Amino acid sequence: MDFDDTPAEAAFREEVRVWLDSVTTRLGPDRARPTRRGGERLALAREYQRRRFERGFSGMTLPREVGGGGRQAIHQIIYQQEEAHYDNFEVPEIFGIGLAMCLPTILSHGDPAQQARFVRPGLRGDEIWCQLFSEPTGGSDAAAARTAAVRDGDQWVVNGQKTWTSGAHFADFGLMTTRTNPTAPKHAGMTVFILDMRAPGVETRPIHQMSGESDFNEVFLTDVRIPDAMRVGGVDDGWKVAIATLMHERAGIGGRARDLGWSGLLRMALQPDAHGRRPIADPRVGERIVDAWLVEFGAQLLGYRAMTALSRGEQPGPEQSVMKLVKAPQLQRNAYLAMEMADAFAALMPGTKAGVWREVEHAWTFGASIRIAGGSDEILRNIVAERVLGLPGDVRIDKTTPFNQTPV
Amino acid sequence: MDFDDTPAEAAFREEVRVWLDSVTTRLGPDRARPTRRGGERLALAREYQRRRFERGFSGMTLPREVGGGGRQAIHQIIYQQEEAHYDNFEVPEIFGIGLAMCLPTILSHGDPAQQARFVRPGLRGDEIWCQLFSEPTGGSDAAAARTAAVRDGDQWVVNGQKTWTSGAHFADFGLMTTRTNPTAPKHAGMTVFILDMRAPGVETRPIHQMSGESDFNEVFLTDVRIPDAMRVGGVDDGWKVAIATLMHERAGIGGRARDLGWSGLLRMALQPDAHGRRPIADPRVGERIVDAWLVEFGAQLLGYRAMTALSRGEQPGPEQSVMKLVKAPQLQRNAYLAMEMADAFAALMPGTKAGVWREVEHAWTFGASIRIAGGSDEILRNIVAERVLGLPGDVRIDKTTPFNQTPV
Amino acid sequence: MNFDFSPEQKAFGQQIRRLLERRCPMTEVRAAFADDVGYSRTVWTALAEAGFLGAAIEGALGGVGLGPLEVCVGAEELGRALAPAPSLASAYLCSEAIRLYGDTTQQTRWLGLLASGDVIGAWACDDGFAPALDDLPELDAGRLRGARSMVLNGMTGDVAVTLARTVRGQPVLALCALGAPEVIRAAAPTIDPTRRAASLRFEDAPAQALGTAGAPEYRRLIERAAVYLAFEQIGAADRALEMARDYALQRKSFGRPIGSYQAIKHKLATIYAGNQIARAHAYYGAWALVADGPELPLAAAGARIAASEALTAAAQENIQTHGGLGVTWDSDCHLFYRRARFDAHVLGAPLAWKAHALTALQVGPGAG
Amino acid sequence: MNFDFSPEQKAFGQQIRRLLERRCPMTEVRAAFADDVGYSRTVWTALAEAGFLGAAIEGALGGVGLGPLEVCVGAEELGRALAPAPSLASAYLCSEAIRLYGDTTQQTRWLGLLASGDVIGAWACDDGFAPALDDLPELDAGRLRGARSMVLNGMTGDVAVTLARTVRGQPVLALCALGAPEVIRAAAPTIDPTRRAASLRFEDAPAQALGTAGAPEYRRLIERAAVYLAFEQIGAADRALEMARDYALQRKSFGRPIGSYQAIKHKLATIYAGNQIARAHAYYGAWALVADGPELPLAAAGARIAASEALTAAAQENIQTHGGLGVTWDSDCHLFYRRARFDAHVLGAPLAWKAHALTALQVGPGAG
Repeated sequence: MDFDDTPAEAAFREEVRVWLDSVTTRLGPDRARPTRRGGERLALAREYQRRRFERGFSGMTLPREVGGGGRQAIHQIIYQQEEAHYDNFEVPEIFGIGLAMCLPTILSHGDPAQQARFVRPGLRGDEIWCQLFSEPTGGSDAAAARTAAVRDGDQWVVNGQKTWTSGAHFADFGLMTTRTNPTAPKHAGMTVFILDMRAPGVETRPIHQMSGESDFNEVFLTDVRIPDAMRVGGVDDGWKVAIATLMHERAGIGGRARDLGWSGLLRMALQPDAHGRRPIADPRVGERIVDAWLVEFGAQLLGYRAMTALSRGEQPGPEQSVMKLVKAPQLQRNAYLAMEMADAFAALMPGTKAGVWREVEHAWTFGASIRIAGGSDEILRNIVAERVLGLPGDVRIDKTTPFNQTPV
Repeated sequence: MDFDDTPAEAAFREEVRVWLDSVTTRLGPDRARPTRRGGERLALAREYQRRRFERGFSGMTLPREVGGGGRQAIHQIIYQQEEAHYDNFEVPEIFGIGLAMCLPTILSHGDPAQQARFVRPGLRGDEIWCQLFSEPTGGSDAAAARTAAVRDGDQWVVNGQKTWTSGAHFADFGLMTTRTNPTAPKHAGMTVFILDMRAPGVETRPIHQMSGESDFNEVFLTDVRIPDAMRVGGVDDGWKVAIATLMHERAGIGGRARDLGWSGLLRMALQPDAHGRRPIADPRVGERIVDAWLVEFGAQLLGYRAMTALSRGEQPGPEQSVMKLVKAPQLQRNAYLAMEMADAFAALMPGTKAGVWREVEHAWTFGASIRIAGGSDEILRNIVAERVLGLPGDVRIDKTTPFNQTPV
Repeated sequence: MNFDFSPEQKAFGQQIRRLLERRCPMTEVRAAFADDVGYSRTVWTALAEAGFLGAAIEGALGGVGLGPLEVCVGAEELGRALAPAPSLASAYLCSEAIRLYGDTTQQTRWLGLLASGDVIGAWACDDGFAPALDDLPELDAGRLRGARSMVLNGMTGDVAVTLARTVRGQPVLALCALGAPEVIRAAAPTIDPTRRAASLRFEDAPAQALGTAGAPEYRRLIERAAVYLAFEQIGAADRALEMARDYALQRKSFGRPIGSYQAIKHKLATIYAGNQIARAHAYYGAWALVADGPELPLAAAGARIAASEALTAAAQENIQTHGGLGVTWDSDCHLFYRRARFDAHVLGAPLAWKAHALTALQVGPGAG
Repeated sequence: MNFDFSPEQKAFGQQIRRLLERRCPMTEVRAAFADDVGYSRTVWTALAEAGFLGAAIEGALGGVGLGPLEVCVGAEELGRALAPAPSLASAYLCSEAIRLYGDTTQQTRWLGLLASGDVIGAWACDDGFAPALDDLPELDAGRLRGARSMVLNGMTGDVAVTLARTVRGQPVLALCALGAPEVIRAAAPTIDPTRRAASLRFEDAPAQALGTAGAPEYRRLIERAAVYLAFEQIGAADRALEMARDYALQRKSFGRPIGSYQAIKHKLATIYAGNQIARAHAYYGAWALVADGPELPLAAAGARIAASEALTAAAQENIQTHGGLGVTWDSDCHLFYRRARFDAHVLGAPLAWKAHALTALQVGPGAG
C-alpha cells in the first residue's frame, strides 16, 4: 500500500512535466490563472490544444490511429494532475466536452465518414464541441428529449429547445438528442445528430445564474436542417448513443481543487478579528472544520482508490458517484460555516471582505448548483441504491407508455 | 395570546385536582411511581378505573348516555395533565387502548347489542381491551392482514397470527382485523371482530425487545371460533372500521415526559467528573443541548397549539405527526449525547452510573423503537407530504390487485 | 390555553397579506434588488397606510395603538412577500427603541413620522451582546464622534440609533439624525440587496442619548427584534416551501410529478416540520415579548435560531427541488436563498444565539 | 498509486472471513453475549491458528511475521462477523505494546503466548491523551499499587498493560501479570456484553516497566489501535448495511419490496457513502500506521471518527429498516447497535477525537 507512481507512471509524469515546462508556464503558489476573454482566449486555447495533440496528449486514451494518445486512463489522470500546476489556457473548459464526451461517442457509434471528418480535427483543437441533451422539461431524465426531428428526403428538420449547454456560444459542433418517433416509448424514439452550430435556425442565448455569471446557454432550434449523413447511430436508436456519451460525463463533474475547503476554512478560523478573537477558539467551529476535512479528504482518498483501479487497468467502482454525493452538500455547508465565522458581519462580506467573499460566494452558489448538475443528490442516491446495492428501480410508467402520452 | 385556562377550564382543573387528592396520592418531586406486579397491579388498576368511571372521568369525550364523561377533548387533556402528578395505578398503560381506541370504535361502528354489552363495562374498568391489527408480514400497512376468518354458519373460524399487541396477556377482549375475502383487493376483503381473549385457540407469547423488556405480545390464533354477533361492521367492510380505530391511535404515541430530555442532559453536563471538569465546558456539548431543547420545547409548544384548537372546540392540525416526527429521532440523539459526555467511560455506564444509565439506556433503545412504532419516520413523512402538502401518494399496485396475488 | 393570535390580529395579518399580494409582486422585489435604494417606496407607503409601521405606537404619538402582536402577524406577511421594505431597522429596532426608551420629546418628534413612513429609521448592528467600549462612538455634549461599519438603512435612513459611550465610559443608546453634514455615509454592499446597509462616520454630529438606555436596553431591543424578524423568516420559509411544493406538483420527471417521489416528498415534509417548530417558537417569542419578563432572552433565542434554521433549509431545498431552474437568475429561488442568509446573520449568527440560549437555559426560568 | 491491500493481504482477509463464516455464526456471538466470559474460545483459538493473533509479531518471537496490514484486513473480518473475541485489548493494544516497546525478555516471555492465543492481553482504558498523574497507579521497585476502573479483558486477561507513574511522577507503561493474588479483579458491566471489562486493584502486584515507554508511546498505541478498531468498525458497518439491504429486498409493504421506496433506497445509499468514506479513511490510517510517521495522529483520528460515524449510522438505520422486527431481542440488529456504541467510545468518544483531529490539522503535516 503506497501512494507512489509505478516506475512507468513516474517516468510518464516526468515526461509530462518536461513537456509542460516547454510549452506553458507554471502557476504561482495561489494557482491563479491569467484571465483572457473572447477571441484571444479561444485562439490561445486552440493553439495550446494543437500542441497537446502533436505531443500525443490529446484524447489520451483514444487509439493512436485516430490521433489519440493510445494510453491508459491512469495516464490521463497523471497528465491532469500535472497540468493543474500550469497555465492550461482553459483547455479543459473549452475542449473538455468534445474530448471527453463527443469525440469518444463518434468514435464508438459514428460511421467511418463521421470518424474521419470529426475525430482528428476535434482532437487537434480545430473544432470545438458542445453537448445538446438537456431540455427545459427534461430535468434529470436525458431520455425526455422533445426536440423534434422530422425527415425530409436526405435531410432532417429540427425544431425545439435545448438548455444548460456549456460553450454553445463558441462551439463549432454539437452532439444533439432529438425525438424522431413520438408514438414510441421514450427510449425507443430518439435519434442523435451532429449539429453544425452555425447552421441557420440555431440561436444561442446565455443563461444567467444566480451568481450573476453565465456558464451555460439555451439553444433554440427553428427549422434547422441537418443532413442525414450527420446522424449518429440508427434512426430511433439514439438512446444507446446518448447513454454512451453520458457514461463519460459523471467522471468530469464535481468540486474543484480551488473550491472553498477545510484548509480555507481553517485559515479563516485562525484569522483574528479586530479584538484579537479567532473563530477557532470556538470548538463548535473547530468541529465543523473537522467534519469538512473528513468529507473532503475522505473523498480525495476515494479518488486514490479509483486511481489505483485505473493504475491496474481495472474499472473503478462507484467512487465517483459517492465523491460527488458527499462533496456537493459539503461545499454548501462550508459556505455557511465561513459566513458563521463572520457572525453578523457576514451580511456585509461583499464589501468588507471582498477577497474572501469571492471564494465564499462561489461555494454558496456553486454549492447549490453542483448538488443539481451532473446527477443531482437524489439521482446519485438512486444510482448507488440500484447499481451498487441492487435495490429495485423506481416504479416507472414512462418506459412503456408512448412518449406523446407521457405526462409533461 | 396566553397559556392560561379559560375560567371554565380552570374550574374543571380544580375539580380534577380535588378529586385526585381524594382517591390517590400525589407523586414526589422525582415523579417515581410505585411498582406493582401481576394480579395486584391489575386489581388496583381496575379499582381506580372504576372510581374514575363513577366520577365521570372515564371516556371523557364519550356521551354520558353510554357512561362517558360527555366533555370535550380539552377536558381530557387537562385531566391527563393533572393526573400525571399522581399515582395513576398504570391505568393509561392497562386501559388506554380500550378507552381511546376500541370502545370509541364500537360506539361508532358496532351494533346496538355490542354497544350495550361492551361500552359501559369497558369504561368502568371491568374489562380490559387490546388491539389485534399488526401482523408479522404487515409492517406499516394495517390493511395487509392475512389472518383468515372463514364463515361456518353463525360462526367464523379464525387462523393466523397477530403481533405487537400490548397487554394481550391480561386483556379480556381484543379488536381484531381479519381477511375474509382474499380474492378482493386488500382494502375490500377485511372484516373486524371482537375477540374473546380467553377463547380456545388463542395463545399469547411475549416479544422480547432489545432492551430485555417485554411490552408487547405475539398472539397465535388456531381454529378460534367467533360468533357472527361479534363482527363489527359489515363483512369485507372492515377497513373502514380499522381506519376509525387507527385515527385514535397516533395521538396516543410519542415521547413521555420522563424520557431523557434537554434538562436531564443539562443536569449531566453540569456534573463535574473526578477532576472537576464539567461537560458543559465544551461548547459542542452545549450546542447539542440547545438543539435538544429547540426540538423538545418546540414540540411542546406545538402541543399547546393543538390544545388551543381543542380548547376552541376545533380539530387540531397535523401537530401530532410533526411532534412525533421530530421527537423520536431526537430521543436517540439525546442518548448519544449522554454517552458522549461520559467519553470512554460510557462503555461502563451500566455498572458505574447505574441510575443515569437506566434513563440513557431507555432513550437509546426506546428512541430506536419509537422511530418505528405508531407510524415510522418514513410513514409520518408520507402522511405530512400527502395530507398536509397535498403531494401525490406513492405509486400503489396493491390497491387494485387481488390480495392473494399481492407479493408478500 | 390560547396559544394563538386573536381573530382581530389574524384579520390584521390577512389585510397586510392582501395588500402585499396586490402591491408587492416579485417584480417589485426585483426592482428594489436592482435599484439605488434597495426598497420599494410604494410598498413602504402602503404598509404605513395599513397601520403596520405604527402598529405598536400609541395613537397619541401618531401610531395606530395596536401592539407588538400585530407587528408579529404583519411581519410574517412581509417575510412571505419578501417585501423590499426597511422594516427591520426602522420598525422593529429604531421605532421600538424610541417608543420604549426615548423621552417624551424624542417620542413626539420621531414616532409619528416613523409610523407614517415619512421617516426611515436606521440601526447600527456593529455590536454583540457584550459590546466593546473601544468600538463605540463617543457621545459628549450632544455631539457624536466615531464610526459604525454596519448601519442598516444607513443610506436611506433619516434617524439612527446606535450604541455609544459617554465620556465616563458608559455605554448608552444614542439617537442621531442622519441628514446633518457631520454624518458621512458610504453604502456597504450586502449579501441581500433588498436589505441595505452603510458605514457611517460621525464627525461631531448632533445627537442625544436615548433616554437613559444603555447596554441592557440594547440587548433587550435586539431580543425583541429577533422575535419580529423570526416572523418575517417563518413567512419566507413557508413561502419557499409552497414554491417547492407547487413546482413539485407541476414538474414531471420520468413520467410523473417529481412530488410523487419520496426523495422530494420526504424532503418537503421535513421542511414542513422545521417550519412548524419554528412557528411554535416564534409564537412563544411573541408571547414573551408582550409578557416582557425573564422568559424573553430564551424565547427570543429559540425563535431566532429555529426561524433561521427553518428558512435556511427551506430556501436551500427550494432550489434543490427546482433543479436547474432553481439556480438561474430569473428564478425567484435565489432571492429567498439570499434573504435566508442575511436574516440569519444580521442580528448575530446562529452559533452566537445558541450560546445565548445555553446561558438562558442555565440561568433563566425553566423553558415552559 | 497503489492505495489498496496487496493480493496476498486480501487473500489473508478472505481466509479469516471464511474461517469466521464457519466458526462464528451469530449463534456463537449470542452465546458469548450471555455467558460468563463474553468471548468464544473456539473463535479465539481459530483466529490464533489462522495466524491472525500473531500476524504482526515476528516469527522468531512466536508470531507469523506478516505485518500490521494483515491485522487490518483481518480486523475488518472480525468486525463483519461481530466476532466475540478479545481482539481489541489483546491483539491491537497489549500485544502491540509489548511488540513495539517491550524489552527482549518481555517480548520473549509474552508475544508467543499472545500469538498462540494461550494468553489473553488486557489493557487499561482509564486515561485520555493527557493522563492525570493522580489517577495512575504507582510502579515502584517492581510493584504496582493503585486502581484502574476500565480494564478491557480485565477478568479473562492474563497480562495487562496500563499507564502507571514512577515515584518521580513520570508516566510509564507498566506490564503486570494478572494471575497474582495481589491483583483484585471485579467485573464491570459494559454496554456490549461481547466486549468485557473489569475494575482492577493492584495491591503491590509484581509488575515491570514496559521498556522505557511513557505517555507519548501510550498515545501512539491508542492511535494505532484506533486504526485497527476502525477496520473492525467498517466491517461491522458493511455487514449492517448488507443486513438492511437484504431485508429491504425481501420485505414487502403496500405490495412491493420496501427497498423499492426511495425513503429506504436513499437511506441505504447514504449509509453506503458513509461506509465508503470511512473505508477510505481506514485505509489511509493503515498506510500511516505502517509509515509510522507524523501523519499517524491525523490519519488515526480520521479513521476512528469516520468509522464510528459510519457504524453508528449503519447500525441505527439497520434497525429502522427492519421495522418492528429490528427492535426485538431475537433480531441481530441490536447486537450491531451495541457494538457501534461500545466501539465508538472505548478508546475515547467522537468529540474527543474530533478535538485531536483539529489539533493535528493545525500542527501536523497537510492531510494528503
